[in-house]
Amino acid sequence: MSKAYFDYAGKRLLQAIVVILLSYVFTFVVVSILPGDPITNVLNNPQNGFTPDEIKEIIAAQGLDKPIPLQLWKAFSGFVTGDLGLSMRTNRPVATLIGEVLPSTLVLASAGLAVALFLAAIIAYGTQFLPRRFGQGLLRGFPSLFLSVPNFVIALVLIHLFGFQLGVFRVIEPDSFWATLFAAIALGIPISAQIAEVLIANLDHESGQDYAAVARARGLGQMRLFVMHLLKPSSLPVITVVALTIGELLGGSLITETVFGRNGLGSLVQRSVSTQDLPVLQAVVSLAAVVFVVVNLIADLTYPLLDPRVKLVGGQARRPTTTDDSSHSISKAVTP
Amino acid sequence: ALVATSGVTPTLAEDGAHDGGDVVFLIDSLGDTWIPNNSAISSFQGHIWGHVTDKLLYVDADGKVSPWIAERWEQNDSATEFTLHLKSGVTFSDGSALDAAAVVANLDIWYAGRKSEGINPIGLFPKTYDHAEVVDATTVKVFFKKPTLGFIPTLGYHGSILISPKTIASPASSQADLGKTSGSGPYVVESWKEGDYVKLTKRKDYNWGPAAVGQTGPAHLDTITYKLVSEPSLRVAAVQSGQADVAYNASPQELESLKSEGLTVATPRYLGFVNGWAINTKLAPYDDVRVRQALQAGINRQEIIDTVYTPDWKLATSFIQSNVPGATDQSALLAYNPEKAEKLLEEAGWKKGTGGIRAKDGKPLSLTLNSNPYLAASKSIDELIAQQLGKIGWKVDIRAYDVVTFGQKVKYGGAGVPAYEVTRSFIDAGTVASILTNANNGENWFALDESDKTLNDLRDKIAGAGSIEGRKPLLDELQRYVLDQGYFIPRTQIVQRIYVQSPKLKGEVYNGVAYASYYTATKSE
Amino acid sequence: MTLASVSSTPGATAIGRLRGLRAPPVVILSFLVVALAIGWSLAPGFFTHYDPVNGTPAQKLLGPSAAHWFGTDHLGRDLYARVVYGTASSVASALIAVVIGVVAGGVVGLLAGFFGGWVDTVFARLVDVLLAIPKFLLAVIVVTAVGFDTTNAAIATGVSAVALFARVMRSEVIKTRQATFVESSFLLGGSRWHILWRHVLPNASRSVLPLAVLQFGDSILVIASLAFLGYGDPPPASDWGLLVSIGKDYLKWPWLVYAPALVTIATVLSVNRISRWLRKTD
Amino acid sequence: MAPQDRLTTLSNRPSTPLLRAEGLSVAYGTHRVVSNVGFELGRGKGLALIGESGSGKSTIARAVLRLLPATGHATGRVEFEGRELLGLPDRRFRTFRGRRIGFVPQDPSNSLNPVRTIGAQAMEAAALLDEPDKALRKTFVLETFAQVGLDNPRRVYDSYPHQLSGGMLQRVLIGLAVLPRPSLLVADEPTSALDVTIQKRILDLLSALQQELQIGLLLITHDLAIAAERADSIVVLKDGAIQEAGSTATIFSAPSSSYARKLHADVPALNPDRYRLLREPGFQRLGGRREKTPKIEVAGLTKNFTVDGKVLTAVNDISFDVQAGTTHALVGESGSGKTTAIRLLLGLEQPDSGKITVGGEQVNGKSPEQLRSVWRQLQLVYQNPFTSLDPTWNVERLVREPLDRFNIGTHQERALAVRKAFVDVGLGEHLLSRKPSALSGGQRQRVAIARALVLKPDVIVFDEPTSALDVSVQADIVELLLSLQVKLGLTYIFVSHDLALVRQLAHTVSVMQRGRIVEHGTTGEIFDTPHQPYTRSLLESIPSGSARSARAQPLQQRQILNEERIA
Ligand SMILES: Nc1ncnc2c1ncn2[C@@H]1O[C@H](COP(=O)(O)OP(=O)(O)OP(=O)(O)O)[C@@H](O)[C@H]1O
Ligand SMILES: Nc1ncnc2c1ncn2[C@@H]1O[C@H](COP(=O)(O)OP(=O)(O)OP(=O)(O)O)[C@@H](O)[C@H]1O
Ligand SMILES: [Mg+2]
Ligand SMILES: [Mg+2]
Repeated sequence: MSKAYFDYAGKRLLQAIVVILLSYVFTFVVVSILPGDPITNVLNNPQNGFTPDEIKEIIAAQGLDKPIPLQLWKAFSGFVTGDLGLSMRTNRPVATLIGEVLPSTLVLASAGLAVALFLAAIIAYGTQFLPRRFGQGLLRGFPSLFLSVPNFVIALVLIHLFGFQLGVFRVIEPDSFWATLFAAIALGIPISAQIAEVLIANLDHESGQDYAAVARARGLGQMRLFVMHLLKPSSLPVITVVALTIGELLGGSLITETVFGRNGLGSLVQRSVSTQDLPVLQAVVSLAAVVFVVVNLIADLTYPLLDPRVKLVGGQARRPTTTDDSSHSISKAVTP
Repeated sequence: ALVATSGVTPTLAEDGAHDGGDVVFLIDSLGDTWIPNNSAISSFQGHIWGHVTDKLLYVDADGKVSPWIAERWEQNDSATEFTLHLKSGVTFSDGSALDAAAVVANLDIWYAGRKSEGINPIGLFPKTYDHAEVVDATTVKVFFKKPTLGFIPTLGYHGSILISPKTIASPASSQADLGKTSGSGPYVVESWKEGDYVKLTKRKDYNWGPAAVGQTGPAHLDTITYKLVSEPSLRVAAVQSGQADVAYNASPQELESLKSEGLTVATPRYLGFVNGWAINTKLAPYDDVRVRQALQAGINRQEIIDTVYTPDWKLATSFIQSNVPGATDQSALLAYNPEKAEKLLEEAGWKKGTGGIRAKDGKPLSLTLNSNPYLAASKSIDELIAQQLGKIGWKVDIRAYDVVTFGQKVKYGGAGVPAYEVTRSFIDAGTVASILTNANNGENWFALDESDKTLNDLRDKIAGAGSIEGRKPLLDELQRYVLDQGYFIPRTQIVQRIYVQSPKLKGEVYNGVAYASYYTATKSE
Repeated sequence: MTLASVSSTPGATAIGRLRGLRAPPVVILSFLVVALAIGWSLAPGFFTHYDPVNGTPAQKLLGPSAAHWFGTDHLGRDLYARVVYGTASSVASALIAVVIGVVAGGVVGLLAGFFGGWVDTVFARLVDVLLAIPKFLLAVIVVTAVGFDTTNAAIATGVSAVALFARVMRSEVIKTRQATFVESSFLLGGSRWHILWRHVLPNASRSVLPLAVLQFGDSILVIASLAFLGYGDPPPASDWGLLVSIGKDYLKWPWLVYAPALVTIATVLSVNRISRWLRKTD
Repeated sequence: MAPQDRLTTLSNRPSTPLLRAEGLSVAYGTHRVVSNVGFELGRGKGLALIGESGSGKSTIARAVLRLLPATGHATGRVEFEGRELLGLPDRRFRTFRGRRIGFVPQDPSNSLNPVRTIGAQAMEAAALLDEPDKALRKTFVLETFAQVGLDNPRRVYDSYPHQLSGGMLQRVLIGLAVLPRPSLLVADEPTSALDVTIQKRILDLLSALQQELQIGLLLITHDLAIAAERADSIVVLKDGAIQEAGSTATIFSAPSSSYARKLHADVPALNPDRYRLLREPGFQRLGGRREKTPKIEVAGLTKNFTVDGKVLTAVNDISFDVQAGTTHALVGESGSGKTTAIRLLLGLEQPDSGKITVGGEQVNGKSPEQLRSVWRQLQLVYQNPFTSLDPTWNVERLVREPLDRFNIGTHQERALAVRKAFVDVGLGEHLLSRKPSALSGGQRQRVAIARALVLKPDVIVFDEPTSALDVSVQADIVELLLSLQVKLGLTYIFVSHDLALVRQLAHTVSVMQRGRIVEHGTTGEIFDTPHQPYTRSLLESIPSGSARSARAQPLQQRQILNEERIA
């Protein structure tokens, strides 16, 4: 195992680095498609009364008239050496800006993930114990429903119901415990649906496996069968799925933070996008990519250690089961 | 200690309201950079600067200029030299004195900025500035290359905020940190977070407020917190439920019911142009005066106020706000008269075709509107106007850009911009005429260049007018001419700042650019 | 093992299977909802006589009633008419997004999976980049770069879905490529292209279909979210997301939010149910 | 209570049968798959349920164990030691599971939880013993592992399922089933997933345990020979209904129903000479024209694979010839290199050394493009008809594909050729428009053969073409192949691990072991006078059907183990 494992780990690590660097370049190219930036924008606003000469002078002083590849190279070399540069919009160091908002987003994302896992577990594991006809159909319907409700509608409803109608939290203190909890619920609901779908598919798959029948024939009750046999194999693949939802936790925070008035990465992006503050956007995207890649790297590296079914072949991890015949598209889409 | 010569003795407000209290002000944005030069004219950051910094002069809601840090001022006959006499004993929050040297430092940076560092000049500061000299600790002499009558009003404009020389000397990235900037205002920044909040606490030793607001001593409220909540409905709901004291920029439609709930609603108007379109006369068919006049008559302005706004909004009576000194009532030119509009269009050769759209030479009568991203109700008004114009045969397309794209693509006289939507304040109506044309760095709003003799004539006469009285009839003439020619199509008088306020909070004042100052306000329990 | 599938009728289409009444009632209901949405987008005038753009300003902000099923908006327009007329753009833009995702992702996945080697490596890293950037963030950045309107939002949504389809397609292709029947066709004289187009693509596409349907629902939501943040078409367009976004500024009149939101939810939910059912019956 | 005591108490009541089913019917939803089945099984006796695939065998087993899926519904009576089982509430029935009724599943690889150690799962079974001491329970587990012939019980105990071979896993499963000393053991095709050699060992083990522990055995199989060897009585099922039931001797020697007779006739092991006539021409060719160059020549073929840095020789210096118009069989246990050998032969893999000629053309060292002309003459039929046909194509297109690809004939000619091939393999034309999923396994394999035949190749290679099929379907296909050989003079290479089948149809045989050909000769030579012990052990594994002959040696270890346990 160990040599194969190190081959695998090394290969994944290298991939991760390449992906992070590429994502930096990618963002630069995409954002550079549209001309414009916060500085020229301010200068061009006639209300501000700048003369054409002044505009030219300031743009040249900022190096904004340099060719795009040159600007990319400058920014990229800075990035590689750990210098994220200055925000064009606020004139403050990008690292400071991100440092200010990161904790809030991390709290929200972790809380959102916790909510998602909690809901998913209740729904998925609930299906194992509720009577098939009545409760199960209901529970099994939840993921579809959760996936169909726009994130912002959930957020608006929660904030109006709990923030104003019931007064559970003060809307202007979005970092308080209760406000964070409800924001996390808004963020976590769609994600819980994805996790629950995969969990349910896995549970159905595993409980349809021969070993479950054999264990039942050995006299195990439903509870013991679930705890001793089904829980682990059906929950392990969720690690991979959860790692993949990191992106959605960060992306979803864009809306959740906006609606709940939280000041986090998501709202920073929103402010930067509307002014095309390239250095910040690049740093945030790269950071998101780093987080995503690292989390997935960790998931991919620990998964083979946790699940004895995984085989490492030629630098790739293969799980010789079977989510195939449950042919569940989400789990399919996400199992590497 | 020195006592201001012309100040009201600082006391508590006479009505017995008490000191103390914390105010939470919900705002939809906290703007971008905090480098004072670059941010002072931001319509969001202006709220904070108004409390943290002082200005040399004060301009009230009616455009009246009165002393503040400058107690008196003189100018030479050719308006090229000005002498400012400063209040003594004024200090910045970092302890340094607001003396003549500090004022010179400020004037210099307003004029020139430090471009290589990314500190911009104040764009509206007179470009004719030459230099300023310290005469003594409380006297500054300012020199201009050319006559500059606008200098004095400019000192009360929101861009002209006084900052500690230490701050001015610090590098841009340090200036960008609001917490490190020192002003001389009644409040200081206690803490702040980009995109989140700014918390101000009162400065106990403040003693140099503008006499015009009836108070010169320290403020009453202990703290003011500007908190960013980007959803308008949430801001209002938070004030309704008592979680905050002021909601900025509420949706106009909600105001009536908010008032009936007992909340204070303020819709101060700034001094400036009304909200309306500057028409691009280079672009067919708007090169035809009949089409422009049809447009002028085809808009039902009352319906805009009834539908999108509330009675707090005023009908436009000219193309400048009616509170601007010198504004005259031209309502007759702005009456809704669809029959007249249709007649004008028929005369101009635009015949109704399929679907009720008028056309000439196979081309439809079209109007592209670029909704102004700085005014929340703009899109709704555009939609409503599209309906109104649609009835008389106009095909109206609406485009909405974000702030950046708007800045890039939508310009006066631009190829795809038949009508540029104006939201713009100014301090002195005398400057208006030159903005409209292209003389002296004018902005050439109607793309007329030098072609309109009448307009150029009026411009020159207004610029050369010796007194306010003598200028008045000329301004009236200008307003009538511009509206009659259909160069400017007003929509409504503009209220760019809407405040919904808890009834507990009283006594705030609104200045000439419609900012609320809570320096004088008190809060009851 | 495949005994159950022996009985399934040959060449059965989804509709055929539906008619065979083997679809549960929920799925039939879902098809009806989707059919209604399609009806709205094809012939909106057939479903309402109100004008979606020109209203009666005097009748603004009326509550739902027999005359105005969903009430009226701030300019006195019938909200039901606005929802109905907004369907075409909402549905079409979601379709654009899916088509972009499926075609671009499909081609990338197909080529990467089929050719393997460096082609795979290059595509895999590109897909990894798209995957590593949070989907919604990617959509926001792309829509900013290409400009705000609904079509661009659809393009952005499509781009953000490319990675998903590329990944699924690739793994399906790899699975299919190793299938015995592919080698068998090879032995029977099939060329690479023949095998790619005739065997690998159809087989790999089978699991892409339910995913595409699912993505259709998801795209409606993403585009609505983009519209909510103001990255879609300007008014008087009436895309569902835009309607919710406008409605949220008028929360005193909650139907302005709830009516379009419920229509969106019902449609997406139906689409999801259909996708799930396709997945099961495949 | 020690296990032995219970054993005695139970045998005190001989009057009621151990298991009795009466009027048992099972439906999945509204679809009835078992109707009105009844049988009786005595203590310590063996009963075999046999029948073709889908006849309802597993369904009956699951009904008895009450493991039917939620859609399944059983009616009728199932009595265990006189107690009706079907009506019992779940909680009450649970006390029967494991403790009194053990279960050995079909597929060992999938019957143990892959993420838990064998030991953890064994302790679950051990928990059914009335033994409070955990350490002692573990001892019992290890003893049982030894008892079922696992060499290193401790290692097995600590292993995960994927670390053990199929045979070991099946032993573990049997061990777990017998550990709580049940009085009834239900075994659902316990060996069909295993190698022939291991199959025999497992069946021996089950028989031995049955005798030693007086366990009643309900054995499910589709192999009549196995049933005959291992059971006292047999129930023959078809379409969920009983065709015939009775003592093994009667049914085996004198089947009364036509279905049972056909079943009997179709088992290769029982009828080694069934196709004698059809094979005769091949033997003649073999004897007559030896001097002519053979159709297929394989010389010194070697193939290595490198897996994780280790070199594995899959095929090691093998050589054989096949005369035109004859069938050559490659036999050997799983992993012996059979498939690799034929993939080399077809040019799908390149050998490391050696030479292959087919019909005078060299195969090795050629690119796929160059091989097209060879493939025109050389076709492969895969082991698994479920995966070798593209599920999205219809049958007609599938059969026509090689003609289209090789551009043979006009459009009409192709259509005609497809129909002819269809008739050749005995399929009705009404099937032409169907997709593979709408065909039975036998039909699919015929389609696969039709695809190979339509090109009119000289040589067809079969990789275990019938191992996924029922005996009766298998018999049909074998008959078809042999008659085609007679008619068209085809040359076959036939890979199988089923020696009985090979004996029925091959002319020459190569026996492979670990990549080498260890023995080579005509069918007669190999089967009558095997030289290698490996070949002999393969031959011995063929179930002969000679009833009860193979009942195993007593478990010698048992005495000692019991003494240890008491100590
Ligand atoms: N869960 C199920 N739902 C519906 N039908 C089923 C189910 N399981 C089995 N069947 C059907 O019941 C019939 C009997 O199946 P069963 O598995 O008992 O046959 P079998 O004799 O064990 O076959 P094999 O030899 O292939 O194992 C078949 O037609 C099968 O398709
Ligand atoms: N592509 C490959 N890469 C690595 N090892 C292989 C490959 N193909 C076969 N092997 C190994 O070569 C050996 C022979 O395999 P082969 O498939 O030829 O056996 P077989 O006799 O056909 O077995 P079975 O009866 O199970 O089909 C096995 O150990 C197998 O694991
Ligand atoms: Mg079975
Ligand atoms: Mg093989």
